[in-house]
Amino acid sequence: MTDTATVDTDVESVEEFRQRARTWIRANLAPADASSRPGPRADRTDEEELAEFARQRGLQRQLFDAGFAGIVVPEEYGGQGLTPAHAQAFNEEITGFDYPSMLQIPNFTPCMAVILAFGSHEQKLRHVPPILKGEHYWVQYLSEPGGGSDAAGAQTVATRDGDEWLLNGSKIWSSGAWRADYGLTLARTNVNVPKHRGLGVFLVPAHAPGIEMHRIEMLGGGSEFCQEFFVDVRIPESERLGDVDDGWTIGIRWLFFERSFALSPYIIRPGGGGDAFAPSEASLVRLARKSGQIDDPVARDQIGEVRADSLVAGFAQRRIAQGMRTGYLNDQGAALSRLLAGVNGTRSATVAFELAGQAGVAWDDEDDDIGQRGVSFLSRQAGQIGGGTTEMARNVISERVLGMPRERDNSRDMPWREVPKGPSSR
Amino acid sequence: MTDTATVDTDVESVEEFRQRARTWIRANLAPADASSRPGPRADRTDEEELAEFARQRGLQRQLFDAGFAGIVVPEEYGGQGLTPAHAQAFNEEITGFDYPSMLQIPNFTPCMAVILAFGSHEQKLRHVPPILKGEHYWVQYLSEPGGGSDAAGAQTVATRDGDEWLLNGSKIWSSGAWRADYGLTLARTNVNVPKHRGLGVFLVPAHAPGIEMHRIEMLGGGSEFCQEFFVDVRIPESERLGDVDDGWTIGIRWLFFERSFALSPYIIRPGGGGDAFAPSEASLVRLARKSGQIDDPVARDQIGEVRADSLVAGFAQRRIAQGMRTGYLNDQGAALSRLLAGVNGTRSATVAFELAGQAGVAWDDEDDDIGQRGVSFLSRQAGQIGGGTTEMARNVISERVLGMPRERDNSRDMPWREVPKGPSSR
Amino acid sequence: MELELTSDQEFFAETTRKFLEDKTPVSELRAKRNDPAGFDRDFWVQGAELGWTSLLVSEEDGGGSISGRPVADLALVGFEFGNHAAPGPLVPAAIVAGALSRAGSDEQKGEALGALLSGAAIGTWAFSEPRPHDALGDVTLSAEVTGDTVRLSGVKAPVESAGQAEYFFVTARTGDGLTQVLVPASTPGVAVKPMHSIDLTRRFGRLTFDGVELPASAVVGEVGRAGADVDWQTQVAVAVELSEMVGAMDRAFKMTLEWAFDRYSFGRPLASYQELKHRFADMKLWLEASHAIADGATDAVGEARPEAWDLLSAGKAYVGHYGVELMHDCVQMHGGIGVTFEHDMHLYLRRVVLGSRLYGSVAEHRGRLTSSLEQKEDAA
Amino acid sequence: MELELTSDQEFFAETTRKFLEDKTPVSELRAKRNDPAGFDRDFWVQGAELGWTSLLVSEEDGGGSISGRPVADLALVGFEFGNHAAPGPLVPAAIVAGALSRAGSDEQKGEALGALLSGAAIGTWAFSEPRPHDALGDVTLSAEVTGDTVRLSGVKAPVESAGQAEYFFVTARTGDGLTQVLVPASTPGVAVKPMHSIDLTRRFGRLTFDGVELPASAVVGEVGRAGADVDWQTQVAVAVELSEMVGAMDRAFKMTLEWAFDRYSFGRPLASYQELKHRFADMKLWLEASHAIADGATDAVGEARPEAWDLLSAGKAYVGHYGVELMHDCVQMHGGIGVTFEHDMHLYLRRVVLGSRLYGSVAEHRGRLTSSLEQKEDAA
Repeated sequence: MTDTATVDTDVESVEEFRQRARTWIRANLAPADASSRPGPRADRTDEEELAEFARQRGLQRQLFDAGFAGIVVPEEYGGQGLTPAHAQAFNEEITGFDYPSMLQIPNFTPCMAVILAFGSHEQKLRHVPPILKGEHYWVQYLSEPGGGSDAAGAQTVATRDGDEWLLNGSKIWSSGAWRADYGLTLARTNVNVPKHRGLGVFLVPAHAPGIEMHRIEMLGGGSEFCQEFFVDVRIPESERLGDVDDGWTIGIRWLFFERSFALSPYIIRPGGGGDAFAPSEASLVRLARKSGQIDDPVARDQIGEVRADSLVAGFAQRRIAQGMRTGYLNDQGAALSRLLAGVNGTRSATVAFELAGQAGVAWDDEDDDIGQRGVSFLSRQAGQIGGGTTEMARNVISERVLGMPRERDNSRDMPWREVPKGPSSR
Repeated sequence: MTDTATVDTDVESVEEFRQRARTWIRANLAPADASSRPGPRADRTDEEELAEFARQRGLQRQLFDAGFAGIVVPEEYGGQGLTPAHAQAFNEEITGFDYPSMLQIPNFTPCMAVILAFGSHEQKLRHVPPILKGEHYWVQYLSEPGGGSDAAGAQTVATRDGDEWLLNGSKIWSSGAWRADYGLTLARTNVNVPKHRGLGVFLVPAHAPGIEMHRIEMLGGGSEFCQEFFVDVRIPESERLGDVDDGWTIGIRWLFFERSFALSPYIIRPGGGGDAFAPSEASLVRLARKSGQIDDPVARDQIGEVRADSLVAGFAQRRIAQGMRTGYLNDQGAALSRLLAGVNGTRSATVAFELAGQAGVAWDDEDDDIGQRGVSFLSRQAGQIGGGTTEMARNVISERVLGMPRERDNSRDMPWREVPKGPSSR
Repeated sequence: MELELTSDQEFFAETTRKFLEDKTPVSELRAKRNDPAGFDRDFWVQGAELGWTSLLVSEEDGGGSISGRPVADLALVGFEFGNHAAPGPLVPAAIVAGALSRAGSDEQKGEALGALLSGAAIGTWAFSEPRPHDALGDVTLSAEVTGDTVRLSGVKAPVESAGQAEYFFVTARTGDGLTQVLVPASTPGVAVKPMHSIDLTRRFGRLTFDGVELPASAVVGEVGRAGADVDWQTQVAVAVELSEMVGAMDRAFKMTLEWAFDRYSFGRPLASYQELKHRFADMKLWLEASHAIADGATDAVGEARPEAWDLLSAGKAYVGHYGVELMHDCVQMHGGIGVTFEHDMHLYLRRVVLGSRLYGSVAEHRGRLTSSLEQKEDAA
Repeated sequence: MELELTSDQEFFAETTRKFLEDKTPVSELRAKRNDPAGFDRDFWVQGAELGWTSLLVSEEDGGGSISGRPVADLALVGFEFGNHAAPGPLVPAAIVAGALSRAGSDEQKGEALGALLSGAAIGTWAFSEPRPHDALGDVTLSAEVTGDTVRLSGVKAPVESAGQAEYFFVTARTGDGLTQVLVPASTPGVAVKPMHSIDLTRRFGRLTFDGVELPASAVVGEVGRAGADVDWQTQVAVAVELSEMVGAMDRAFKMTLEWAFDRYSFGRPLASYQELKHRFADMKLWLEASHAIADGATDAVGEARPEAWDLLSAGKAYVGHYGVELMHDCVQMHGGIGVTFEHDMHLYLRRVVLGSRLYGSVAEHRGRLTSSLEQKEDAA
């Protein structure tokens, strides 16, 4: 682990910290449920989901009280003021144990990461500690209906009204917003300048007056994603980040945090691997055994392929992080991390469906675990769409990492209100 | 076969013709050598290659004398004046028999096809009959070093000098030019207008004075492709096709003929299938048996995949041809045919290499047939490059068939001499 | 779908198309998402009047095709079913009627066939069995004939519209041969259990036959000699299933193509991005090739040509792979809304994914093609 | 290659890089295309002086690593070999020397090891066998020990630089165990036959042992107990082969990236076409991931960690597939010249394709990973 090379010697050493973490984890945390997968679960009712969410808030509070919350967050904001190497050690130690998986993304990153990067001292004092204590859960009010990959094209408008802003418009794909406390919100503060020069980022109570929320049913089941309609939502100027109209400076970083979630030192990531979307390979073996395909060499070949991809991904994610640290890659290298997670997730979902056999399309109750592989397969692309599409990641890699010519952006240099937003006539 | 629906009733019916062809073929042609593959062979010496080529010229003469050469070519130019349905019937009847495979492409199409489409009556009388008799073999002097996919960007210049033109420049990828009689040549007749408006097509003796020829060694072995250097090559005006400076009108059609070779009624295509690049699937079974992999289900899965692709390709090629005939597709639909042949060829070469096992990379004399699969695998992309890249085919399909916006062509509207041909500075 | 249809076929396809647009618009399919049948009985009766169940039935028996090519005509309906994600057991119902017409006794034709043709009764084909016998054509449910009684023991699953059918046409094993039996759903000892499915509109069930006894007159054709009939039924099922998949692919591709022109990103339509353009080019090729092999295989089945199975397997192997890839790429092109229940794309996605597993997986059909090649090689 | 090397490693790699650029430029590789050895002996001697053969050898035995991580140091040389498509039996020669240092008798060390370290003699590893025994680790060549004689019977192929080696380090079977024997090439009964290969610079041969008899003192380590040594040798071979492949991929990617900026089509650089840009993005990911797993697996081997084999198999499965795809995409990006002998791309393509088949195919290593998962699952 070359990471240890970067330890700041003024603070508790990584090894001391690792020992302290190991001792505490084994004394206080239950072993992880082998069958459980990180994040929300489509097969839970809202009540079960909320109960589990509350339990995990408590778990986060335990971590906070024990001095393991916000490992790389400055102490003045409730964190531990340690290094990414410490966070990595913690990830390794907590592997196999219960942790607040539902509180990680987008709460700690991109949301808390953005606040820490661009918030004023007061804003950070106000918002970061409650996040680390599990009291406030943040989601992103970023994407918009019809917005696609062009985040800077946001059509939600913020109009200045004295010390306040009035927000009007609509946001979508806010994952978990229905159970959230705050929404990090990108809105247009000036429609008379090119799109990149008239944006602002606001700290918005998730259910502020004027926000109407609609939950989106996904084809794989579940309705974790939400759409919000803003009608004259009042936000004080003190809850806006950065300089007026300069929100895109924040937006660029925000999208970077989103792409590089798999590398973020702010989240707990057992094992430190990066392919959060992939079902564990061990579960593929169990699946193939139940579906009776484990002895079919074609099935074995596919399981081995997914296993190889997953082992490679762990080292690749570490190399990408190291490369960005050492300057071998610039910050945009994070797009490599996002692309890797996306393609691996799709491939493993496809293999899982292959292994499911006929029970993957029509099944009895006792085969429900197999049938769910068919259901998941229907939304196998989700991991290449959510968190920025893999198409955008490939643009970023070729243009920002390899330095190839940028794609033409017809909306770049004209006042936002004049940008073509659809076919003039067909 | 809905093709028969299109028969012109004034001429010999397809069935009568089929009977006549069957009788003659069985009486006069030897069965095809099962192991032989169409086209030139890297494993033959030039002497063997020339001997086989001479034999096939004789075979073509036999077809001519028997009234089976140029089935859809007008009788006044030595052809039979029949329909594509007759040609298709002949393809079906000759399946499994010896035929002049080395004389088909690019001789009958694109070369003869272009002359028939754009030649004057005199030019057709002069050049078509010798082609049908096997006396003249034509190749394309079309691509240029550094020219890539932009055929209209030709840099070979033709300068008018009285009743003659002086050609200077270089051509490349002329397959079989070393044993050819004529080269169909695209050259720039005017450098002061945009590239599409200053071209000409010339009928050039393959080894005319001033042409120096260099044979290109391919990585898979063999040196069938040539490069020609033109120095003051004199061609009479009477050997130029079409109107002055209007060569691109011909060029567009020429490229169409090149892309649609698999659908051309001018060539003999046993069985009528389209994936000329693919090794036959039966040979894959023989290969897997010898390499000891025939009982490996992974190998069987791959053989089945190639077999499916090949069977599908036969029907797909027929549908594409039918679609172009019925107006379901425009002429540019031929790019679908080219794309299909390219991707199938690459996949089957890859599977062949998989089946070869360790002997595919290092082998004894007795395994030479297996080792050659490794050698062919090295140039597996050839089928996606030669005859127009699959990238160009995808551009054509999306832009000309699906009507999507064209790619930006920076060279389109400026005088050809001002077109950027490389990085100004790096 | 074939490029050159007879005017009768054009009219026939058009009629079913209009009927489905009218009776099962997307709103109706969504409304019926939790309906046990997935469709109303009168929908089925009217469909039967359009000829859905009678195409494979001889004219003497009250059926008849449109073009004299019954399988091709049925494939036209299959295409429209896929194109509209329509509910109802089209394939098994048409096959059961056709099988009765081919091999049924006058008694059976009198009793059941008339009801099936009018849609008054639904007949479905109990053919597939659960693992470990889920390979295409693997039949273990036993039919023992003693005196004038036939006794059925075993399990069939998945069986389409099992919960709605009045008749189960059961393919069973008698020693080394196959026997087919027409079983009224009300027969004692037949247990029907609904199954879950990824499809939104079609329904499947599991049938358990616990020593079910019927009069020998329930046997269709000869005991132990139904092999050829079963092979024909399976060929027709695969052929029509292929057209259903192609119909769903065709719809998804058109929706996505339109989306690419209408949807602007960075002030440009998606259709102007080269990487997306090239994926559309691949999808267009996959779609046309899928049309081609579905029609080619259907022809071969209709004309009982020896290469029919090779072509059917090639179709299932190709469409089962590229069809599913095409659908997922259509989803990807739509971005987030493509993976929502609110967008219609999944109705067609479900149909294609389901079709890729019914009547033999991609891997099974690839394996069959290789075995067939080996036989050719040995024969040569 | 690792991102953070010690200055000693930097210097070491740099030295070998400069040496290869100087001694085996592309022109030299082409000139030696039909040379039976593919390299001059003094090239090898000077390489040995740079440490190529001594990295895995203990200091007492006259060897030594650069960084205290011998396998990682050898992988650095492997990377440069791939990056320059260099000739010579780097992997087997280094392994034979290392194996002698690990298990050899003083006599063997005195006699042979010195010559191998100086490059005066070449030792190669006779491990792989021809089909049907071509699975990784399948050893059938027999070593019978009677009294003070050991008798070898069997075939080894492919053996790298078999025609140039003075010593064959033969891995053989004795009953249930493995035995390794150091065989002078001059030993009567050893037949060497050159093989064809897709590589332009490396050479392979087939060795036949027809009841070859040697003194028992030729056995390295204990009779029938070489299993652990063979496992270590194989791990090192796979690890260094991975770095060779990555070195060749790295070179091809850089060549192609430069080409994309320099080559204009329709008045624009290839690098401005989105579809090509996205393929470059995929290639960049494959390349970085291949670097990462090659280095990760090398670490695990060097530290003899239990997961070493899983990581080696993951590397061979991943790089064996994506590395080959990357090379072919580099060819495609070059167009026609990419498939000519005159262009240099194929030198690196050959190296990667060869590497994808040596020491276990993609399919073999995927199978190993699945078996390993099953064991973990059963243990859990």
